[in-house]
Amino acid sequence: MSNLTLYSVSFDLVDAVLSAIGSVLPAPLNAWITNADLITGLAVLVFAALLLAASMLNTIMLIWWERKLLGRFMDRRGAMHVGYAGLLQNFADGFKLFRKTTVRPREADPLGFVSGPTAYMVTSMILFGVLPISSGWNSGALPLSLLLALAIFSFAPLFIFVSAWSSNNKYSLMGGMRSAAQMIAYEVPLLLAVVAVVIVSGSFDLTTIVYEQQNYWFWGPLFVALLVFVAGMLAEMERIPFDLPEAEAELVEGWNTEYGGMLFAFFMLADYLRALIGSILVVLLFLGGWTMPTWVPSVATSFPLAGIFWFMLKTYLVFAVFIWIRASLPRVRTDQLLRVGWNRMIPLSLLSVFLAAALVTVKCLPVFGCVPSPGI
Amino acid sequence: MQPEDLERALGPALGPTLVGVEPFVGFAGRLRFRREGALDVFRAVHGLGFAHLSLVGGIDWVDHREVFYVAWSDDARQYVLLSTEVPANDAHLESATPVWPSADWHERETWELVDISFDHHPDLRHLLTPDGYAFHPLLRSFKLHEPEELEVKTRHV
Amino acid sequence: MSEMWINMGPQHPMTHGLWNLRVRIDGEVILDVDPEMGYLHRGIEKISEDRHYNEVITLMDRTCYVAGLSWEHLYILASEQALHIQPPERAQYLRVLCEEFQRIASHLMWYAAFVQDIGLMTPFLYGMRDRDLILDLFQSYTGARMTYEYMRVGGVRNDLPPGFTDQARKVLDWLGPRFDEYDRLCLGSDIFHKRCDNLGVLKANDCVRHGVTGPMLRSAGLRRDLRKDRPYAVYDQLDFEVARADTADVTGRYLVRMEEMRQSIRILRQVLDWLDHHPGPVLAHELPRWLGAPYAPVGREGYLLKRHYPKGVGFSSIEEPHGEAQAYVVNEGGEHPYRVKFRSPVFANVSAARQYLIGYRVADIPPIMGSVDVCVGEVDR
Amino acid sequence: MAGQPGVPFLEIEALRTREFIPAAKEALGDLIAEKGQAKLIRPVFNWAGRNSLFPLHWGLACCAIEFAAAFGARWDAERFGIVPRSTPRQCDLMIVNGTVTWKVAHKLITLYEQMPEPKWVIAMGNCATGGGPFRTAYSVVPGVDKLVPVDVYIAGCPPRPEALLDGILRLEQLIRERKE
Repeated sequence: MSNLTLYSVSFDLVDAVLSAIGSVLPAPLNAWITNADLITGLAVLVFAALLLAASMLNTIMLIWWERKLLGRFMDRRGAMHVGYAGLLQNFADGFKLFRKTTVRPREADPLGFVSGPTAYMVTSMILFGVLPISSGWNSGALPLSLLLALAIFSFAPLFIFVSAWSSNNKYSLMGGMRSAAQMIAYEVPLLLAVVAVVIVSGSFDLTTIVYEQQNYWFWGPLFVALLVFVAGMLAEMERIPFDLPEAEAELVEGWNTEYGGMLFAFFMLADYLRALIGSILVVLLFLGGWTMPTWVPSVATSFPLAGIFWFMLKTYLVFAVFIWIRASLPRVRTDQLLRVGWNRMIPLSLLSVFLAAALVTVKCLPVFGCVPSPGI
Repeated sequence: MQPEDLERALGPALGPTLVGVEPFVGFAGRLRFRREGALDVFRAVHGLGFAHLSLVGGIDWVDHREVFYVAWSDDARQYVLLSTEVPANDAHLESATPVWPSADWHERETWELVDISFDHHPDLRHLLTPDGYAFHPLLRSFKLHEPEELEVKTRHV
Repeated sequence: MSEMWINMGPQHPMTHGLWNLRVRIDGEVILDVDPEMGYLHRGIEKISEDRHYNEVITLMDRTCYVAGLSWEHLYILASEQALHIQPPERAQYLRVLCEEFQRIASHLMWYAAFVQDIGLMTPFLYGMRDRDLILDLFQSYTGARMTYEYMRVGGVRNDLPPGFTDQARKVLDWLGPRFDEYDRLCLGSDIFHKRCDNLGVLKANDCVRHGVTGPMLRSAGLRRDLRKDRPYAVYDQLDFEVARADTADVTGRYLVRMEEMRQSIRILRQVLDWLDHHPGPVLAHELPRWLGAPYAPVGREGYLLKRHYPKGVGFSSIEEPHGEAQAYVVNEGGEHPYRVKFRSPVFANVSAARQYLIGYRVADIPPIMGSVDVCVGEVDR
Repeated sequence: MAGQPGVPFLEIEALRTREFIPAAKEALGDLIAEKGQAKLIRPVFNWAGRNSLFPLHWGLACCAIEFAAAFGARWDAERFGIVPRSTPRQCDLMIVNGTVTWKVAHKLITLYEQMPEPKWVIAMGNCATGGGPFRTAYSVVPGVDKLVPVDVYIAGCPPRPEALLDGILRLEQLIRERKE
């Protein structure tokens, strides 16, 4: 059963349902309803719905994971009274925010105020169609899926700035300014770190990149690139130590000061969607995706949906590292952040590109035994 | 430093401005002066090493008001208490801010609470009470609400 | 972005209380600041004039709500001088015990709030957790977590419960290593140094000019501590060092407060040893019944008669956790103090805000104001 | 067809005008109110609302310290889903934790008005309830209920963190029993 794919699952589901309906209908209707085109069309819709539901569920679980783990780091327990171990807490928060009045300040720009958060969340959700979760569990083979993912990922500062600007609040404005500056500054090292991965794997396709890691994961040979990527990702995700756009201490809530109700829920959700995407990208690019090393006994990798299991486990562990960082590091200042971004991160990422090129040239990985570099 | 030392050091320079120096427990002395030469007194006391002004306060003695200053000297490890009297109907005094910048907020507070005005203060605004607050609560004539009276007043608000 | 004014407060996560910092900024750089106080002005000095000497103690706890016992001590020292009363020695040791525990508790509260200001959230929980241990001790002999009403004119209300000193030693044993842990969490982090070094610099000279006291002054290199310079209670019989740093910046203030907590532990061990071996009365014998009542009387009926004490003026000055606090109590012979005037250290420290804020960035305001340790209750009174 | 009576819920003509959205809202609202809300939707939202109370993160006076202690490691109010938010736009609950002075009164009212509905107020401690020991003072509002409607009063000076948590749980009880 390991050749299950998301599309096959949704196709089978639609097929089964439509056949069941068709079997009780008269012949001409039966033929129409079990038409292959109709099934394909509906399967695509179900596929999208499943993807959306899974990504939302994972995002909400990620918030729960953060609250519980952060609580443990702080010597307390986190949410625990709503649902088992607080599992339903975030659903309660979501429903409540859904019901709250959305207040739009009189001086705020109506178009930007509403469209900013919406676009922010929509662009974050689109990414889930691009990222492969396991072999076959994505929307199909996109030869440039990595580029597409990063391109969509870097839309965010625009929408944050739009919503910050249209809130007509000084704190929001400063938060938006900081956010734009920060994300643009860290976009460059992030992409350069990805270039290192691309050089070694020889592909822009995330699925190919994962399969290139079957012999050795990239975190070892491309350690510098991993560091740069994680730091850049932290800045893109606006998490501590780089959460200055929403620095609570000085900018109240940063660019979402004026947002409440559903629009605030959009922001919150999109933040964690991006956190989830960031963790997924780290897993895909550096930690072997859904593949496991060969020394892992095959019983652990051959059960149904093993790929997804290991993939999600890795993702949550990567996010646990982000939470750990959040629990133990203070926040840096804007100018320091930008200085580090331009002065340290870019040279480091260039170094990582250089190292990757050297690795490919000598076709040899000294640390991990001389495994021939694939794909070259 | 003893009260006699203070008197010896300050007396000739200040002349009639200095009313007298009395002993005060734990202090170098309690120095009374006339308000006309206040700034000279501040300069002279500051010159003796009392560089750190801790406290400015006012007391309403109904017929007159008293302003007192507490300053600390790091060399003598001692406080000195300065006090002067201003008449109630003409309560103003030279500000100590040119000598001790730390007097700024203390004088603002004294002005709004005890109604003693400080001449040449750089920024005499309300500090603790709201802007435009017309009363001076620490005057003896200002009565607090009685609890019973408050009950009646607020019951129907 | 052109210049603009922003209001940080009265409801702002930076303020830790109810005040407003008006800031004029150009981009992220601070051009001018104007602290606006008074949002918590409760007229404590005026209410005190309407209250009995022992009833004022109730207000003292609420004047500075993170260092209630220190303020009680301050007021008690001044009123005892005004009323010419001498407390027994054991009461004085108990007061020192209170004050030093209160210093640790207050500094822990500061630590919790300050490190949260620079974005590190975990220490908030650690600080509150360890502070609760001290509050438990307070609760065991005063009955309250925050508002104690423990000291009395002429002594303290009651003696320690049995087994208190052992429990207190256990808490001190726990706290000592925790401070090292805090240091590792903060000083071990490069980002902490990046954020706090050379920030909010206020040199010793400016500190003195603007009346700044306490850890801010000591971080500028001056070894000034009223417990040493002008010993009150029994501090002259105790052995401790004055914490000091030379950097005059936020890191310096952090170091000074951490060292002060360690010195407080040292003092507390001596005090606990003394208390173990010197039982005795905790309230002066020669008090009249109305002042010596062990519990604060309820209602005003008991005080209808005028009592007459010889007139006097009392002044006290103690090293409160935030700095140098002073009280000036005028006794005109009535049952109420004629005038009570307090000097709050934070009042002066905040009034110098222009000196240590201008020229830094907006993001620096929370760490700098956090290192000042603003307690609005005692500023506004 | 246009304007013909008998089309359910909506006049077709309205589709072409700007009245479409309000009309659709009203129709959908009626539909939900008739069928679903009483049985399904309202209990869900009620459950969500009472289990996720975000209080405003501010400190007035002494009680603010106990308010902070309630979020400390020992009491950990986050167990009940209570997370303080710094901006009133994201809050459901204003905990008035301390003495309210006349100087801050209008700011308190502004903050209350900035909070989106539905919102609740807890008067924490004696000062917020009735002025406390400062009741007679010239600058103190004798009870915050003179300014904003209060749902739960918590006695104590200051109330212990347990009392605060109890007050919030009582508020949850109130929300549960609320009839609209």
